[in-house]
Amino acid sequence: MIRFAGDSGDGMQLTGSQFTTATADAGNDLATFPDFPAEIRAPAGTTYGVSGYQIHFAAHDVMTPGDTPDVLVAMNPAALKVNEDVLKPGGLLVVNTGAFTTNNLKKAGYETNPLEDGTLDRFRVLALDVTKMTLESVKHINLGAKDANRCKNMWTLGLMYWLFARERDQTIAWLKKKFEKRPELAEANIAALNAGHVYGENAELPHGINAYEVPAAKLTPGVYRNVSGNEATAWGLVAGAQLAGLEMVYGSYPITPASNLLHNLARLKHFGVTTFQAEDEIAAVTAAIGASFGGAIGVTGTSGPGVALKSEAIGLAVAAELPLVIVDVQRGGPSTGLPTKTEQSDLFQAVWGRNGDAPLAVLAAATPGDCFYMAIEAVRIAVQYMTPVMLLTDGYLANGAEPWLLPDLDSLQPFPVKHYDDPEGFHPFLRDEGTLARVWAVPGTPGLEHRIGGLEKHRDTGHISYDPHNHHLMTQVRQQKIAGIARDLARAKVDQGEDHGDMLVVGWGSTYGSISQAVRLLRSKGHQVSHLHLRNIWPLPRGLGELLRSFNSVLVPELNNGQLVKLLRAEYLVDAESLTRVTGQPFRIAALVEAVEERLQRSDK
Amino acid sequence: MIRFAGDSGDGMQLTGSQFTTATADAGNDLATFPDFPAEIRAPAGTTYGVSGYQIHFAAHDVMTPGDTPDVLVAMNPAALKVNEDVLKPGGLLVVNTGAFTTNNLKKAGYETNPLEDGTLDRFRVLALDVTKMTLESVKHINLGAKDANRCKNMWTLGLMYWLFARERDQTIAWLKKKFEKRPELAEANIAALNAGHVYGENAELPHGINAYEVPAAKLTPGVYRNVSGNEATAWGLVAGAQLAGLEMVYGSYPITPASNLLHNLARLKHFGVTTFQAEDEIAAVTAAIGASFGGAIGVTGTSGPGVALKSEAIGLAVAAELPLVIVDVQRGGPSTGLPTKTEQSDLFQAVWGRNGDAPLAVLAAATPGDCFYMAIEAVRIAVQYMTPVMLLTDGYLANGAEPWLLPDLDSLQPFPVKHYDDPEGFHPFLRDEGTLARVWAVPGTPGLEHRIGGLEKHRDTGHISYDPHNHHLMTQVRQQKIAGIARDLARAKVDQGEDHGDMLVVGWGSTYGSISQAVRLLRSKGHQVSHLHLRNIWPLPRGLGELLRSFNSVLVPELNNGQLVKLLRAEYLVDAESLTRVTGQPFRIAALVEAVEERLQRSDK
Amino acid sequence: MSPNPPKKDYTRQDFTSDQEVRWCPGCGDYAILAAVQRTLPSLGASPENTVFISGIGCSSRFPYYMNTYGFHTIHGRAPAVATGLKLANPELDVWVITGDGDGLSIGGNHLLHVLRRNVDLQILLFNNQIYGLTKGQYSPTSQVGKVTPSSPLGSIDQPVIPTRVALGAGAKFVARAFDTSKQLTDALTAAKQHKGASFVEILQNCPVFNDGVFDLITDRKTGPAHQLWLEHGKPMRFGANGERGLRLSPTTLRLEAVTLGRDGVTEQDILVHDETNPALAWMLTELADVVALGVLYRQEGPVYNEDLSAQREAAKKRFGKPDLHALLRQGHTWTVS
Amino acid sequence: MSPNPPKKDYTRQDFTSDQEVRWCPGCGDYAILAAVQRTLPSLGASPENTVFISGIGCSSRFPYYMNTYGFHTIHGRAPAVATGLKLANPELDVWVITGDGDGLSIGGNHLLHVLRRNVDLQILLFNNQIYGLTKGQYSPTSQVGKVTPSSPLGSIDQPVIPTRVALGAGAKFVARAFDTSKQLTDALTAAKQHKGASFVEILQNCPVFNDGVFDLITDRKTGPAHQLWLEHGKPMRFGANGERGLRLSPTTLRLEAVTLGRDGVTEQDILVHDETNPALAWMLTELADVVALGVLYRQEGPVYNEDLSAQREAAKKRFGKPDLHALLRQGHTWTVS
Ligand SMILES: Cc1ncc(C[n+]2csc(CCOP(=O)(O)OP(=O)(O)O)c2C)c(N)n1
Ligand SMILES: Cc1ncc(C[n+]2csc(CCOP(=O)(O)OP(=O)(O)O)c2C)c(N)n1
Ligand code: SF4
Ligand code: SF4
Ligand SMILES: [Mg+2]
Ligand SMILES: [Mg+2]
Repeated sequence: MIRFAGDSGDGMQLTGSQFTTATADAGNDLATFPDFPAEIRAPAGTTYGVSGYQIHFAAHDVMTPGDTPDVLVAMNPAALKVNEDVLKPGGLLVVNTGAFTTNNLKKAGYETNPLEDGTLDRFRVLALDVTKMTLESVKHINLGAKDANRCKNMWTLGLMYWLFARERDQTIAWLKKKFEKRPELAEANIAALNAGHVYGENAELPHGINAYEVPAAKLTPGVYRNVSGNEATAWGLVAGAQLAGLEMVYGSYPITPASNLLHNLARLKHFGVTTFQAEDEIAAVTAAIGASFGGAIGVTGTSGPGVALKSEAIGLAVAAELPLVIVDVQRGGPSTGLPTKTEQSDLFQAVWGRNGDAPLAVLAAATPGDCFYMAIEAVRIAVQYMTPVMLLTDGYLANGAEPWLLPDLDSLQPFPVKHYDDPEGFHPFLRDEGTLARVWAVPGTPGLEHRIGGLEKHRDTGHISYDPHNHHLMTQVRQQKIAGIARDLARAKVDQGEDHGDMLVVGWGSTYGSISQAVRLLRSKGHQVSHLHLRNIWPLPRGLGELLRSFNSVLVPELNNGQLVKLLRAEYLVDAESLTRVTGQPFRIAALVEAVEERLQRSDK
Repeated sequence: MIRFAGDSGDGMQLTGSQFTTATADAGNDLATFPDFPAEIRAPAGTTYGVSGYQIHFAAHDVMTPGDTPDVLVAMNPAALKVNEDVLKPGGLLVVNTGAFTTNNLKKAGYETNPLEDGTLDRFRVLALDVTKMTLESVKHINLGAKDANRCKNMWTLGLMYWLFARERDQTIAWLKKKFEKRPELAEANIAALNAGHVYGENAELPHGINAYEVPAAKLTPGVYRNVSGNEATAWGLVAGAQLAGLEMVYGSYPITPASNLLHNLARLKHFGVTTFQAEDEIAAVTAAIGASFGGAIGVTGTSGPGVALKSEAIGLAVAAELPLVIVDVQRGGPSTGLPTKTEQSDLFQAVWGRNGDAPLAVLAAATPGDCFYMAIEAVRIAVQYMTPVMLLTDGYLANGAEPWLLPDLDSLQPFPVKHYDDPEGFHPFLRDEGTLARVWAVPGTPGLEHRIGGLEKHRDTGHISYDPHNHHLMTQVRQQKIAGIARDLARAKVDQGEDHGDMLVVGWGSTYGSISQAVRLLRSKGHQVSHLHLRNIWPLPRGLGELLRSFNSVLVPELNNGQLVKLLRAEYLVDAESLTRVTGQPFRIAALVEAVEERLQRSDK
Repeated sequence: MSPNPPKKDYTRQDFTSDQEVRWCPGCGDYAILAAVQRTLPSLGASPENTVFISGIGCSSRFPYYMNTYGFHTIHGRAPAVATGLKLANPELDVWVITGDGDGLSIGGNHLLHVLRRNVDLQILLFNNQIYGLTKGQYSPTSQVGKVTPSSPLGSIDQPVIPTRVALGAGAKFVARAFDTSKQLTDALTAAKQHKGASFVEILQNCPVFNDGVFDLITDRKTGPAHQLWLEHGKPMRFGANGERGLRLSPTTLRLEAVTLGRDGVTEQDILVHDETNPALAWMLTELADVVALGVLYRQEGPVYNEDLSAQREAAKKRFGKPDLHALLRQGHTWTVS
Repeated sequence: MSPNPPKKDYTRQDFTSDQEVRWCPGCGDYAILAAVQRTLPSLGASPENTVFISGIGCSSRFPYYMNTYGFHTIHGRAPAVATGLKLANPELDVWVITGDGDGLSIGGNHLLHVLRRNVDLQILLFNNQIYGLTKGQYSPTSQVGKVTPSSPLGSIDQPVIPTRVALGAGAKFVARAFDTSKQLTDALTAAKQHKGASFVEILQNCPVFNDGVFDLITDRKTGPAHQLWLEHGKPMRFGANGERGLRLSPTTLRLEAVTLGRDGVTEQDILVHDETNPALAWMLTELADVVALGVLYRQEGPVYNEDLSAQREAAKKRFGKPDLHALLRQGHTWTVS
């Protein structure tokens, strides 16, 4: 596991993603965790301007970017300051001494130079003047000082490629393409990349530092690519609309970390996707509702504060029984909170955050690649049940990338929508007896002219009704319709381990990787622990209660202050215990293992 | 129990409230339930234009307006149509035959005249041409036809006064005052009132109809008035602000049934109350937050859809830890729903309807008069814990009136606020060790200049902090602060019955009256049933879990689809059962009794 | 998307739904409803391709009474819902019905943005200077001093001028009429014919909560002296016999009402209405003695939904047939075997 | 409520907080911050009685850098928070900081209403024609065709003109300046001195996502030909040597830029700025060749918080000392014994 860290301007995200591609090419399984500052471009040299990129790769499947890196690359004192505590003792620390000036040390908050005061003795330190060596390597090309200096990251990448025996070709090709219009920059960057690599080969590196080689992982055969959650969600929505045979209108208002869903979809106009950057979240969701009224699939994406603003309008879609997909890319709260950090704290809001009894379906994607399938599922449920569906992802899924086995599109089951068109006995709240979905009659259809809205409708005529008994019935129908979705869903089953035992660890969303790895570790130690990961938050899958009761104990780790755990306790009266981490970062595997073992011991006594 | 029903234009609300006053004067305990149409002024004669007013009065304490009236006054066919099913078999039906024209019968949807076709045989029918007799009684006064016709309601009231042996003085005085500027109208209305009374005295009423006399109820001695929930809430807020020694800013946007909170407060400028009719709910709540930042107590009132819109901003108050009171006068949902009907379906929204982990305190008033005390309590918690507090009332409490023993203001405990003013070691997130409340430092105070906002703050400096560990701590502190409020609260205890037994009926909000009466009835039948009514929804009172577990079963009746019941199950793992009614109307006592007995029998087997 | 229906001669009845109209007796909304139901057939509209979208308020009940498609949404959001509907199906003829509270209080921002984007819609704002449905609180168009339940000592809010808000937002069609005016039909017709967002303010009497606020303008007797009906290219004259008119004071750059024949004022001095001049439209939004009615401003401009369709077509041309398989394989892929 | 502090001679330092400024190098926000910190001492402001309220955006980070009271609220709502604060304590000097997204997109409605109510605030809108904080999407002021991540084929939204939105809302003080203009200080001073809501649009360069959009106007070389700095009562002249000016075309009722000495144009032909004329202000919001800067419009008018205070005093006089005991007993009561 390796972590690149430097100033926002140092190009660490590019370095990291190049390294990722090269590693994937080498056949390793991997997971990444980009971590950038909240400021657009913070002043150079400050700790809050540090940008990081962590990659975990291994011969076995990798589920998370890993707890503590083995290698840390620190391009300046601030990057060291921010990250020195996460590097594993004995880990390899690569620092650019060229940036360790008095001024930079001060900005980073160092009183003395850590390279000299012994504080780094616990690591294997490789202190190199990367700046100087980079400038050397490009001086034959006629560049300004700024541009020359910018090649530092490629020099470093070259060194890392050597260390991990990675190929440089793909990065060289990428650089040529990127700097097509400024070939001198391409040349310089390639020169720096090669120089770094050569340095690794030739330099007498201190004892204990030498080329690693990680053998290729055993992955399912097929074509792979790296995918981030926001890419996969966007493509899944497009696939869902295609499977339904509908045009899609995506209404959104930019917000971190959901904005690039909008960006990704804006490029897909030729797929029948209309993106609408609205004046605010309320307009975004109501435009999507208008589009659904018009017969398209209306979709809206945002993050927690945006969902809060949309909640009144989502209630309208519940009452009017229109299809709608709401993607909530969760981030740290409450309020503006920690906009660039991840969290799973919108579950309550998703399930219950509306006025009145306003049930809808809630799904949660488990990995970046899973976002693709859950987005399709969200569209399916929305159109088949005429209901809003909330799809929960989070900042970690949205920006983290993982190698993804590309889906076989032909194997996806279409669910074509036929808008209603029969005037005979028509009223807008005619229901399908099985799904309880009402008919979807679309403006433009002769003979089906009708009016809908947020006032209560009569069950048998679709007209406004203030009748007390009818309201009771309609409240119940709305609830039953959502509960009935569970009939379509697979029964609950564990993702790893037996269907009974000492402990069931129940997770949801982006903790999939860490829980899965922790459970694997626990099981290899002989513990009778299983893992179940919920993708259907509401309604919950059938058989879940039984399954929970088949274990001596249930632990629910969440990146929030305990939300799913309350749902499970209320539904099944099972004494599920909560494990919370609200640090804006994924669970550390070691912490999970420790928490489980501690509990298992406790119950042994 | 008596129900007046007629066209919106027939003055039924006035008639009802006059009867209420006269009944209170007679020393009866009572409860009322006004029920008016959603349309401002629907066309005459239609069923959806029927306006009703129900009063329950008795010698013992009255908790609800009653299930089925003993007397129904129907001023036209539509009023009969809407209400004929609720009148008790054998009950007294007073109808105005003058309004039973073919046209009106048709508008009401009657094929044949119910006065003639035998459908009313199950009642004691008193069919009088009220229109004609009213016109007779006022013909000596020179009035237009319209004005003369409008006196019908007073004629009817006079008859009812005779039937129940009520005094007319106070109504006469009120009429004189009301029509001060048009004495001829006062005269006419009084003439009609008297004529109706005289009619009762002299007419040979059919067999079985004669003057009732309900003896005075045994009420706690003291000064009483009738009060509606929205009046009591407004006065309680004012009292709370006085006890805190603060000015109050009430930001609101009109919405049924919360609007008259704004109206009531707008008249109290001289009490240091500033009302601000904002452009929308978001501006209403953010203005209240701005006022709290400025050192006043910011209050905002609305109904469910408005709370939905405010949820993002409420999160800001949670994050900034500012006092704020949000009054949610609940109505039928989802979406626009049934705006003029009552419901208790915003509990989930109140407790959990926000992005992120954003805990706050939630209170619920049980009766119109209780709104006064709960509003004070909301202000107290808000300022002592520097937190938003949601106060739940509903349309039934808001508009229903009950006789209210006026509080002894001197006995209310003041809780004066002292804004912080010590620059020594100051930062805005300094906390009280006991309550965990942060200091309230107000602009204008020299030396305490500081910045707050929705981004995460550092626990020890109050500056923006992206530190993962700090966020975890702050998330926990926010939760602990709210949980800690329970220390201040009385331990959970039953409102009626023993603290153990066969069944505990747990209610909250406006169902107090019906549950209380139902439990009284059940206990008088020998059942071991107790009643506990929650006023503190979040945090829940200490000792509640134990208490719940001291009963063989727990039943939670709610005017929603089952919300509090989920909270209790999640918190205490008690198999509490839900009883729901979502008809926009209070529980019927008989239905409650039946539901409880059915369950008790079931568990006997 | 919408099928091309066989042309039919529709009548007012075809646009009238079977729902009983539930406004108070005497409400100005009746006259507006009648005008719309009367006008639509003459504009070639068909019930199945016509949609009325409203927010919440007395006025927003409007769609229920039209035998067309209709959506009674939530308070203030009708312009955004209508925008979304036009994005899904630009062929539909979409009308937005809103009130002074719905459109200028809670919904002010959506109105601003739908107007600046110039989405092809007709927006009818029923201005009764009051919140009708919630029983009579002052609204953003109520006059200062208005006593209502929420302003027992009189409102201190400065009112907005709806047509001015529209111009400020960049609206390209701004008109004004009143509920019972026979020219309301003309305004509706012009609005429908205009491509882009057409904003029509309709002064509407609320006999229950704000009776008579527009009487001076709408009354048969006093009206003519206070109604200036605009016609493009015609001198701006008003008064029972057209004896008055508007002149531009060159020194103060303000419009002033003058009487022909008095102080030497002749027909030549009267300013001619140019509906394409934004500055003139701005001056006409608020005059001292008289209310400008009819089309204040009309200007062709790029229409949002048209530009969008064009962009969509261009994208299709440029990127070819949508191919999800290829999309997923864009960028770097590798094969594990 | 606020104590009367001992008068002190404050300096720029007294208004500078200890927080490190975190905007991108070269961001126009730095110049605006410096101008505000420099100007406040000269206006008799004191740190403890001054409050900066902002929404969300790069610009909305502003309060953190001022050593005054500050509240970084939520996106778009600063005008409403500021209104509430003024209601609680009218003595405070309250500034609102917002961006083109914060103030005109999500917050457009609050801006409209705070301006029409004329609450006594200074509102500075940093217009960089882009959403900075969310990394460069087009904003309501971005030009048509702007390519951004959310408009890869170019934006099709017609932009609003912020000063025009303000006038449409009924604003009584409307000014414009740019980040590095030395006259920004004058605009801030005038805004502060105006009683009521003062709206100042500040053109601000975002070097990262929208570099140079205002270069033509702000550049040392090209600027003078495109900056018209307004002064009340002075002819509206511009150009490096004041050789150009604005004239009202009497036929078209439009402003046109002319060159003195050319085509017989003399000083007399140049229109004199009258900052109290709303129609002129309207015309000045959008000119063809040149940008009007300085105070476009200024007009005294009733101030919301003053009217409210007056009404509160009147109520106190009329209803006397607040007596809760008596209040509860108003209306009908009875005694049970
Ligand atoms: C979110 C929300 N807030 C408030 C309301 C209450 N409400 C309904 S209509 C209305 C104002 C109506 O005024 P206007 O738009 O002028 O319509 P009118 O009734 O006068 O035709 C209000 C405040 C609501 N339904 N929803
Ligand atoms: C409710 C909500 N929606 C969206 C966002 C995301 N967001 C933050 S700032 C911003 C726009 C900022 O643009 P502008 O006001 O022009 O400020 P600038 O950054 O350009 O100074 C957006 C969309 C948010 N924080 N909250
Ligand atoms: S309240 Fe006024 S606007 Fe509403 S229906 Fe009645 S008269 Fe019309
Ligand atoms: S993104 Fe633009 S506006 Fe934001 S701080 Fe950077 S330069 Fe300034
Ligand atoms: Mg209105
Ligand atoms: Mg901006």
